[in-house]
Order: sequence, then structure tokens, then C-alpha cells
Amino acid sequence: MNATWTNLLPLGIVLSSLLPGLLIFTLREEQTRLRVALNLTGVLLKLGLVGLMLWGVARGLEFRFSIPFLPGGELVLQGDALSLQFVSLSTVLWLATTIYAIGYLEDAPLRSRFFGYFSLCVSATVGLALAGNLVTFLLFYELLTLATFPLVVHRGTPQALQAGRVYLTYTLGGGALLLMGVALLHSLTGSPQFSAGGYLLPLLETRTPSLILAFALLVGGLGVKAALLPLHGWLPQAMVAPAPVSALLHAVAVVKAGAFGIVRVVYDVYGVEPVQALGLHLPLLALAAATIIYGSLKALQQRELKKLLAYSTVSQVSYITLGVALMGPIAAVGALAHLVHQGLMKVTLFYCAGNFAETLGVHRIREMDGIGQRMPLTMTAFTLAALGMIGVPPTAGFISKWYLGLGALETGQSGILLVLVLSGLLNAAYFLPLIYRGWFATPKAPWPAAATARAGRPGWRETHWMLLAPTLFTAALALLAGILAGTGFSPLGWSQLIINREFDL
Amino acid sequence: MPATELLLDITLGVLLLILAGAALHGTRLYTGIISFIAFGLLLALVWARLGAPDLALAEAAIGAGLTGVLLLSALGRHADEPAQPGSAVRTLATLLLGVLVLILLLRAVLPLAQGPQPLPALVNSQLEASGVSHPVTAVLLNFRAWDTLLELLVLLLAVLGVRQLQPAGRPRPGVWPLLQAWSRILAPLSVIIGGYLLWRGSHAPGGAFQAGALLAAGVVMLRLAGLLPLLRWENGLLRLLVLVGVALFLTVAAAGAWFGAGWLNYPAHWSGALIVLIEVAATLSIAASLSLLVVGERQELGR
Amino acid sequence: MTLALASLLLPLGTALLMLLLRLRSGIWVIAASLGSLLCAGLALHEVIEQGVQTLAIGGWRTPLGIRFELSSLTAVLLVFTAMTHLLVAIYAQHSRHSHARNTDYWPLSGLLHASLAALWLSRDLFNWYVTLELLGLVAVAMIILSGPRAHAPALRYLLLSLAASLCYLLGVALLYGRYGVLDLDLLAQASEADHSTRMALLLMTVGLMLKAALWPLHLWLPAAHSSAPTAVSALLSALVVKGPLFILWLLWSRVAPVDMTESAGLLFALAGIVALLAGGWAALRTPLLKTLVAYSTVAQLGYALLALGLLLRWQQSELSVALWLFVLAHGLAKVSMFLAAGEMQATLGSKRVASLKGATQTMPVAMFAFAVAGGSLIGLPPSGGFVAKWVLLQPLLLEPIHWPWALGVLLGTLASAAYVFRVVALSFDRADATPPDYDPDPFAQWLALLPAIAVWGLALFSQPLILWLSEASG
Amino acid sequence: MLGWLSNAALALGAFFFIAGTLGLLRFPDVYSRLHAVTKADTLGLGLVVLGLCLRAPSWRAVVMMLLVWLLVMASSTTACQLLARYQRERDQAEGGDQDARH
Amino acid sequence: MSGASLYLGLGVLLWLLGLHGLLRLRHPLRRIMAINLMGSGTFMVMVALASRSGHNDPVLQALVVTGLVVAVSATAFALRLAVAHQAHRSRQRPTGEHEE
Repeated sequence: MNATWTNLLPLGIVLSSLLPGLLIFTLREEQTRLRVALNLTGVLLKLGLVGLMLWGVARGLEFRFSIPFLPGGELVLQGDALSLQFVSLSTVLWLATTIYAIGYLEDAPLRSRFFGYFSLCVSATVGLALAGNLVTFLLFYELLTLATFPLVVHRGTPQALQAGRVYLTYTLGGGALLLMGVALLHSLTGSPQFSAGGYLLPLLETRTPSLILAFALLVGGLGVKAALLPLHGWLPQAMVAPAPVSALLHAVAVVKAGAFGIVRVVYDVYGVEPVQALGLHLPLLALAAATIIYGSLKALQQRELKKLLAYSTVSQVSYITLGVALMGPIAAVGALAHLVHQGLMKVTLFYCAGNFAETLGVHRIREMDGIGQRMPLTMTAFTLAALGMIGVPPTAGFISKWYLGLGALETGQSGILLVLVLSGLLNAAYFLPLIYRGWFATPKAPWPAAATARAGRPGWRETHWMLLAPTLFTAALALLAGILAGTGFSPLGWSQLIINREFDL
Repeated sequence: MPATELLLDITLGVLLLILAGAALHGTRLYTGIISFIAFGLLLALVWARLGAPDLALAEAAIGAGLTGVLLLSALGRHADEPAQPGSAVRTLATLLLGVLVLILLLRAVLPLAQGPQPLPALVNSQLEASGVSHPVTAVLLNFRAWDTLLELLVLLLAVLGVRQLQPAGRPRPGVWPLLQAWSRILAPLSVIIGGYLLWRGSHAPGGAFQAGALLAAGVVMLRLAGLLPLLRWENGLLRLLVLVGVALFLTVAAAGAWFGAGWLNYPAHWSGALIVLIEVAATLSIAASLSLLVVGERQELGR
Repeated sequence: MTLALASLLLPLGTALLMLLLRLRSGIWVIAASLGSLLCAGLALHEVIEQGVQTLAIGGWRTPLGIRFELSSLTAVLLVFTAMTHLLVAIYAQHSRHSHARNTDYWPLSGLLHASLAALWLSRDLFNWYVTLELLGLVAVAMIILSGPRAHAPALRYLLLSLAASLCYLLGVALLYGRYGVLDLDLLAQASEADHSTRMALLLMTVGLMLKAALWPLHLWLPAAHSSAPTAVSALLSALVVKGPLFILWLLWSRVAPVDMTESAGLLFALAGIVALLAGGWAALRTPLLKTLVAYSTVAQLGYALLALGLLLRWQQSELSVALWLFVLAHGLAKVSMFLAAGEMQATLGSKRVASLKGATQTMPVAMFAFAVAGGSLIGLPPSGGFVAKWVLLQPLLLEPIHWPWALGVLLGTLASAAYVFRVVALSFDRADATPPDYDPDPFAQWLALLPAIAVWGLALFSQPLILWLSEASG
Repeated sequence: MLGWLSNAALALGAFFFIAGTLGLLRFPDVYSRLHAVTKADTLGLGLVVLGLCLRAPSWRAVVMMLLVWLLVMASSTTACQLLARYQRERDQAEGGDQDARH
Repeated sequence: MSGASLYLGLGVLLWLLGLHGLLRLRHPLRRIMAINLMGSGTFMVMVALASRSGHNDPVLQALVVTGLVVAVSATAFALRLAVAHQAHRSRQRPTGEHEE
């Protein structure tokens, strides 16, 4: 391993949040300024390194870091196009969420522990994204579970502990399944590098039962985090965690890790032809479609805002699995684009939910009447993101749903088109009443003008600036991702680049 | 096989079984212990019958003597517990299982009566190189000296274990002059016989363990007669006595490893003298350890 | 070989010296275990260079004398024993809660170290009997260090240990009666599958399983290991139960004739799976913290038993690497877990698991050590437990007919995850955290964290480790 | 002639041993049992030793056996004395004071 | 030769008797005696094997001597431990009733 800078950059990206995190653990509670400084340096450093890598990859450089780990399977961190998309998404959102979390936990207890585990989570997510082979992916997948658990139970209340226990049973079970799957594949072929067309083609005839079982195990293990139908139970319960945790982790980092894993397994381990040859894409397709419909239906029945958003995440993430399972290039572009778009939109929605809860103590949907007059800016961000989720042009959501629809038509799966349309209607069914309540309904009681310490008059001072700025920033990003979809550096453009390389169009 | 020897073996065997049964399942614990001591003595007879005089000596001194004293002193502390209600079904089941296991074991053991035995010939061939003429002592202190070193460690460990128990002091019974007079006669006798056994070990049955046990019996006798002063653990001599056996053996072994021909490898013409030296040290430490084990007080074992 | 002997003699000499001069400070034992660690390390280096070395003690060749063999596995075990003793000695000396300081703990730990080294090195059946007896007595003597309440479990342990040694001795007598030799390799050449050999091996296996607390015969372990002082229970769980396992492995993989190993392998593997589940279930239900950690020892030995069983069943000797990786990873993890549990129990003032509420606030470092060690027991990457399970799974998953065994390993993982996270989840409960009655001892907690970190990163060091362990499987 | 004499001595010795054991089993209280065992066994042993001396191969063995006989005789008498004394003490403790006076 | 096999059988029987006693009995002293019986049984098997072929096998006799010393030191330790345990228990419950 010659220690040139191209080798050390991936490691640098992972360490840039790991080292500050470990330092934050040792800080005492009252050293807030030092903690904030550490946090921000970690974030900006990572952003810079990711930018550098983006610039490098665009110039065709090869970034690969590897150390011996297991016999036949090294620990490989590699910056290819797909991993970069997910890394840049999580880094940007980590910046926004860190600022949001600092504002959100102004004088809460145990912040050193919170931010320590927070940075560990992001390092695990980034490591997972940069993983170069299945063994490294498994390592960071399990570390992600361990790092997120303390955040879910951060409040330490009995409900939080109960949610934590449920979370653990699901994710550890999933982790064990993934371990079995990866071990099975490793026993057949060792753990070679992720390659565009997958490396299991030669084994197709001789080892079919093993490959089918391995695929089932891998999808089962990843499905837990991607909240596929039978394994999604932990997500709504994990909403008891503080808002920044639900925002970054349960809308972006953890859930996307599962979806990203499924993308890696289908494209870079099995490859499209073997999956079609084994007929594995049909059950996956059915599962994804069922999850989409189920998630939207459950969201309809929710009375609490965060539970509603949780179920909408369950259904939205399955769009990605749907796109992948359609096996077509256009659907794949839609899926990868949706991976980014959904992240941006969902994180905005969770920020708004956090603002409502933190500023006005609004948790249930009934209490949202006329909240637009009191917090217009947050409500506009909420509306923008909600419209994006429904798929109204020109938002990002529309772009990805559009490509998914085209992909469904391209591969002749017209039934899936019906599913997409139905889910769009269901999204509208549970988001539009919220928007109507927020803007047009009259508040039951006049909003307390200067009730809490964070209070302020509607407009720029409606809540703490650290809560408002990230919300607006991500809402704007979601909008820009939709409007500037055509350009090269937008999520859609980047997905197109990945899929061209994947399907070698 | 002349009939009388078979008759002797059978009677010995039956007697042993009766005594063992009485020891375990006798109603009163006191009779159990007495029959256990008798069992030990009879066992010494069996070892002599099977042509193992070293063992007969050791069994009589250690097995019946010291263990008997320990059991009787332990009996003093234990209230006699009520007999266990044995249910018929359980005894029948255990009987059946016992018979089954016995048959399995017998089928495994009996054909061994004619197994190959290369080692005795090998021992005799190497005997004169070992520095002693009695084969058992040669094996114990030269061919398998490492076992003996570890075994002295086991004895030391037992003493250390008893040290942790902080044994309560023994209530002083009224000491009769007769007992004191008799132990004054017996003690020197046991020293003489112990010394003789030790010296004899190099060319005939005897040796460190039997001599040590005999000396320990003498010490126990003196202690029970109240003639022996309490030798506190703080006193360097007592500690030295307990440790001298292992320590000397270890230094000889280590010296052999670094200067001489190898680990536990006695230099050729020195081996006889070294073995005797080790035997003397071993006897002293065995005597001290066994007496501490049997009659050690809190002060002697000390904290 | 002289280095290995030095690694054995140093602790033995120090122990005797401390007894003779009535020294009570732990510095001597720390120095001795450090020296012994150095010698063991150099011995390992020497073995890697020149391969397996043997020593006929006293110059007498095997049928008559006793033979020492230093293979790379033995050297790794010597290093592991010395390292554990060094760590626990530092804990016993510097931790405020360890009441082993001015007791006989020091000479006893030196003797334990020496008898373990004697066991690893020896290849003679009767010599193993004496070393097993030594281990049993040292363990009991150390258990009763914690006062009269430990007498009952210590007595039961002593009686069962003596009975087990006599079972083993009867087996040795049968083998000697049948083949006339006591050395392992001579027996390996001469052994045939007849009734006497089968009975002898059965007797020896029952004795060894009782002493190693392997599943059906493990009932004495929880009471004995939880009533011992913290430092002692760490040594017992990490090392003492591994000695008989070493003999069991050598016996079955070298001496036992081939057609006997098939059926025995199946029984061992099944016993291993049941041990995982039964140990896990018992650990999940016990209200006491140290008993939980003791039951986890019984469960984790199930993994080693499973590896041994499959190794014998398919005659695949590379599975022995998985067996010894489990032993090493479990040893390190168990030392850290017992030290952390002991610290928490002493500081929070209660033996119960329920008193760990809010432990992440009151004793963050100890709880972190417990969780990291638990992570290795579960087998989360990149820990040592993960590498061991990985090496075990590879041959299992290759052929579809072996998949049920992989299912057993999966169940074992979930069982160990259940009881580890039962404690970890409880410790995040901030509702009514148990306040420590006096300030916790930070040094001891960081010390407990050290082996946990070592076992957590073991995977990064697994390449050379697997190389050393695989050579010895011949 | 010597052979016949030693067999007779051995037989007589065995007879006394059996008598002693019978006494041990049949007699009512401790003192009489002690009396029987000590007397009969010592005499029995003396006769057995006499019988064996007649057969003994060398004078050294004869001396050894006589020493053994001497030691056993001394130890059995002392043991009998101690046991009787111990028993008397226990009887006094239980029997209260009426027979303690004499 | 049949003398050796008689004692072999007797040794195994004693070993089994001791094992049965250890498992069935509850009183510590009786259990310790049971273990001694097991030991004696094992040693009898070994000595019987030693005396199989005319001249005795010194190695086995040496092993039994070692085994005997190990047995007696372990028994002494077990007995003292049983006495200490009993003394501790009676100190805790002076009324002296034994529920074991």
C-alpha cells in the first residue's frame, strides 16, 4: 500500500468525523464552544475532502485504500461514482443536521455523548458508502447499528429504551443475516472488489442454490435497514429519538444504508443478468411495491406528525428498491436520483416537524391548524418538501418518479406504473390536508407570541436561527435538485453517469 | 494359581467392599469413618499382596493414618446429619445404571490383563545410569522427576489453600500424662524409622514420601499430646521447611538447564548424591506440609 | 525451548520467593509476568523461525521420560497466559475495589501461571493429570480468597474437580494398560479402535468436560466463578477452563482412531449448539451480574465445542484455527467483562444486574468496556469473535448439506446478543440511575477497557494469528 | 518337628484372635470389650510371632519380628488405657455425681 | 494371572462405588470419603496392571505413589474446607438446625 495521497484520501474522509467524535467523548458537558468547534471543523474538513475527491474522480483519478483484514478479504475503502453520490449526500446533510442539532440541544444534558455517537454514526455511514468489497461493507454496516443505538435511546426514558430494544432486535437480526450471506459468498469466491457487472456470473450454473440463499440472506439483512415490508417495525418506534436523530439517521443515513446496500448487491456483486437469470428480481419487485402501498396506507392513519413522516419514509425508500428491481437503466437512474432527492426532502420535513415540536410543542396533526401564520418560513419549507414527496413538478420528487415511471414502461412492467400513480395519490392524500391545515385553517387558540425562550415574531425570528437555517437550506437544495436536474453535476446527472458505466451504455 | 492365594484375594476383596459400603452408606457417620480407616489399612495389605511395598508403606502412613486423623477431627465439628430418605425407585434405577456401567468397564478392563509392557525392561536397562538401584525411586526422582516436582507443588498448594481458610483453634482437651509419656517414646521412634526409610529408599522400597508421612505422624502425635510449641508462619524456619523441597528441586533442575546437560538432567556422576539431597529436602517439606495440613492452627498457618 | 521453560519458571520462582520472604506487594508478580511475557514472545519468535521444538526432560527419551513440545500454538497460548496474568495482576494491585491486595493472591497467581504453562508444554498423559490437579487446587484456593461465603461453591467445585481428575486418571490407566506408553505421539501411532480404547477415551472425555465446564457438566461454574474475587474470576474464566479443552482437543485430534472421531464429533457439535442456547438462556434470566458473565463463559465454550466437533466429524484440521481463535477472543473479552462487571458491582454496591440502570452515566468507561467485550462475544466485526466465527463458517457454508450447522451458529449469535444487550440497554436507562455510593476508580475502568479494545481490533491482526494457529493443527 | 510346632503356634494364635473378636462383639459395655480385645489380641500376636520366628530364614528377621511384637504390645496397652480413661470421663460427665465419688 | 484380573475388577467396582456415593450422598464428609474410594479404586486398577507380568512395573508404582500424595493433599484440603464451611454455617445459624 504505497501511501500516496490518493490512497489516504478515503481513509481521511472516514477519520475526519471519527477523530473529532472520539475527542468529543472526552469533553465535559460545559465545554460547549470547544465541542461546537470540533464538530464544525470535522464537518468542514469532510466537506473539503469530499469535494477534493469529487474533483479527482471527475479528472479520472483512482482512490483506493486497503489493509489486510480477513484471509481473502481485505478492508478496502474505494471512491467510485456510486459511493461518491451517497458520501456527498450524507456529508451535506451532516453539515445541516449538526447545526440543527446544536440549536436543538441548546442546554440538554449529555451532549458530549450525543455528538460523540453522532460523529461515529456519520463515519460509519461514510465508511459504508466508500466500502470497496462486501466484507468492508459488512463491517461498517454493523458499526452503524452499534453507533445508532445510543442515539435512539438517548433520552433514557422507558419508551426510548423499549424502542431501542426493538431497534436492536431488528438490526442485530438483520446484521446476523447479512453476515451469513456475506460469509456464504466469501466461501464461494472470497470477497473481490465491487465491479460494474458483478463477479458471480461464472458461478451461475454450478452454485445456483447457494446464490439464491445468499441473495435472500443479503436482501433480508439489508431489508431491515431499508425498512422493507416485514422488517420495517423498528422505524416508527425509533421516532421517539430526538429530532436531529430521526432527521439524519432515520431519514437518511440508516435507511439509505439499507437501500444503498441493495443497489451495491444487485449491481456490483450479482450484476443485472445473473439476478434476472435466477428470477430474483420478481420477488424483490413485489416486496418493494407492497411496501410502498403499505407505507402510504399506514401513513394515512397516523395522528402524530413524526409517525406519519416515518411511514412515508418506509414507502418512499422502497421506490429505490423498486427502481433497482425493475432491472432497466432508466429505472436505475430514477432509483439513484431518488436516493438523493428523497434524502433532501425527507430531512427537510423532519426539520420542520422538529421546529414545530421544539418551538410550539406541536406533535399531533390536529394541533397544526394555522401554524403557517406563526411560522411561515418553516411552513413554506414544509410545503415545498411535501409537494416534492407527492411528485409535483418542478420539485426533485417529480424527476425521480418520472424516471421510475419511464423505467417501468421501458421494461414492460405496466403494473408498476399503476403502483407509482396510486402511491402518488396516496402521498397527496396524507400530505395535502397537512398543508391545508397549516395555511388555511384558523388556529384554535391564538399562538403564544413570546411563549418560549426561542420565541420570536413570525418571519426570520420565528424560532432559533440554528433550527431555521438548515431547514431552509435543505428545502432550497431539494428545489434546486429538481430545477437544475438537467445539468451534469445535479444528482440526476450523476446517477446518469453511474448507470452509463454500470450498464456500459 | 494356588487355591489359598485365590481364597486370600477373594476374602480381601469382599472385606474391602463391605468396609467401603459401610463407610459410605452406614447409618452413623462415626462407624462410617472407622470403617473407612479400616478400609485404608486393608488396602495397604492389598498393595503388599500385589507386590508394591512402597505403596503399602505410603498407604498405611498417609491413607489410613493421616486421613483418618483428619476425618475424626472433622467429625468433631459436623453434627451427625439425619440419614437420607432413599426412595426405592431411585435406588433401583441407580443400581441398574451402575450394573450397566460396571459391565462396560469390566469389558474394557479385563482384556488388559495381557497388555504390552515395554517400560519395565526399559527402566531396568537404564537403572544404573539413574544413580539409584531401586527402580521405583529411579522413576520417581530421575526418569519422571518433573511429575514429582509438580506433585510437591500440589502439596504446597494444599497448604496454601488451608491457609486461606483461617482454621479456628482446636479446643484443648485435658492432656493426660500417659499420653504425653507415650508420645515422648513414639516420637523419636518415628524419627528413627523415618530416617531409615529415607536412607533405604535408594536401594529398597521406601523413600521421601513414606518417610515424610511417618515424620508427620510423629509431629501430629506430639501436637495432640500438647508437647509441640506453636511454630508461627511468621517464623522463617517453618516457611523454609515447607518450601525447601520444591525450592531445592527447582534450583537443581534450573542449574542443570543452564550449566549442566539440560533441564532436570543430573550430571552423570553426581546424580546419586543429588537424588539423596533432593529426597532429604522433600522429606522435610512433606513432613512439615502434612503436619500443617492435619493439625495446622490459625497462628501456624497465619495470616 | 529454554525460553519457554524460562516463561514457566519465572512465575514459579517468584511465587516461591514471595512465600519464603512473606512479600505481599504485587510489584513482584507484575514484574514476573512481564518477564514471562517477554520470554514467551521470544519463544514464539523462535518457533516461527525454526519450527516445532521438543525437549525430553532429564535427557530420557519418550517411552520412559516426559516430553515437552513447543509448537506455534503452544507459544501463542504461553503469550496469552502471560498477558492475561500481567493485566489481572496490575488490576489486583492498583484497583481500589480488588480486595485481593494483601492476601495470598500473589503467590497463588504465580503458581496458577506456572501450572498453566506446564500444561500447555507437556505431551504426557499422566503429567497432564498432575497439572489438572494443580489447576483445580489453585482455582479453589483462589476462590476462597473472597471469604466464607465462597466456601460452599468452592467445596462443590473441589469435589467435582477431584472426581473428574479420577475419571481422567482411570482413562489414562486403561490406555497405559492397553498400549504400555504414556506419551501422546507414541499413543497416536499405536492406537486402534477397540473397546478398551473407546472406554478409556470416554472416561477421559467425561473428566475433561467436567473440568472445562463444557455443556452437560457445567453446573458448578456459575456459582464458583461469581463468588470468587473479581481478579480471580477473570483468571478462572479466561484461562483455567481452557486447559482441559486443550487436552481434549489434542487427545481427540491425535490419539483417537478415525472411525471413533466421527460419532464423537457429532456429539461434541450438538453439545456445543445446546451449550450456546442453554448458556445464553440462563444468562438472559439470571438476576445477578457476575453469574450472567459466568453463564456467558459456558455459552461461549459452546462455540469452541462446536468447532471441535465439526473438526473431528469432517477431519478438516483447519477448523482447529477457529477453535483456538474462539478461545483467544473469548479469553480477552472475558477478562475485560469480568473486570468491568467487578468494578461496577463494587462501585454501585449491588450484585444485581438491575443496579446497572444509568451505568453509562455513572460509570461510562466500565460500561463501554463491557459493551465492547460483549460485541466480541457476539461476533460483531472487526472483533476477534467475528474472525473466529468467520473462519468457522467458511467450511460450513461451502456445501449446502452443512447449512443446518450454520443455522446453529446464527442462533448462538442471537442468544449471545440477547444477554449482552440486556445489560447494555439497561445501562442507558436515565430514568432512575443508581448513584454510585462512592466515587468510581477510573484507572481500573480504563484497565478493563484495554483487553476489550485489543479483542475489538483483533481482526486487523488476524492474518499472522491464523498462520500461527494453523501450523499447530498437524 | 519345627514346622509342626510353628503350625500349632500359628493355629493357637489364630484361635486367640477369634476369641478376642468374639469378645468384642458379644460383651455388653466398653470396658469389658476393651479388656477382651487387648488381652486376646496381644497373646494371639505373640503366638503368631513365635510361629513365624520358627520359620524365619535369618536371625535378623527374628529380631525384627520381636521388635515389632514389642512395639505392638506397648501401643495396644496404652491405647486400651487411654480409651478406658476417656470412657470413664464420659460416664462421669453423664452419670451425674452418684458414682463419681468412689 | 487371574489374581490381577480379580483386582482389576475390584478396582473398577470400588471406583464405581465411590462415584455413586459422590453423586448420591449429600453430607460433605461422606462425599470426601467417596472420592477417596474412587481414588483407591483407580490406584487398585493401576497396581493390578503393574503386577500383571511377574516382575512389577516400577513406572506405574511411581505413578500411584504420586497419585496417592496428590489424593491425600486434596482430601486434606477438602476436609479442612468442609470443616471451615460447617463452622461458618453454624456461626450464622446458632440454632444449629441444618436444612441442607
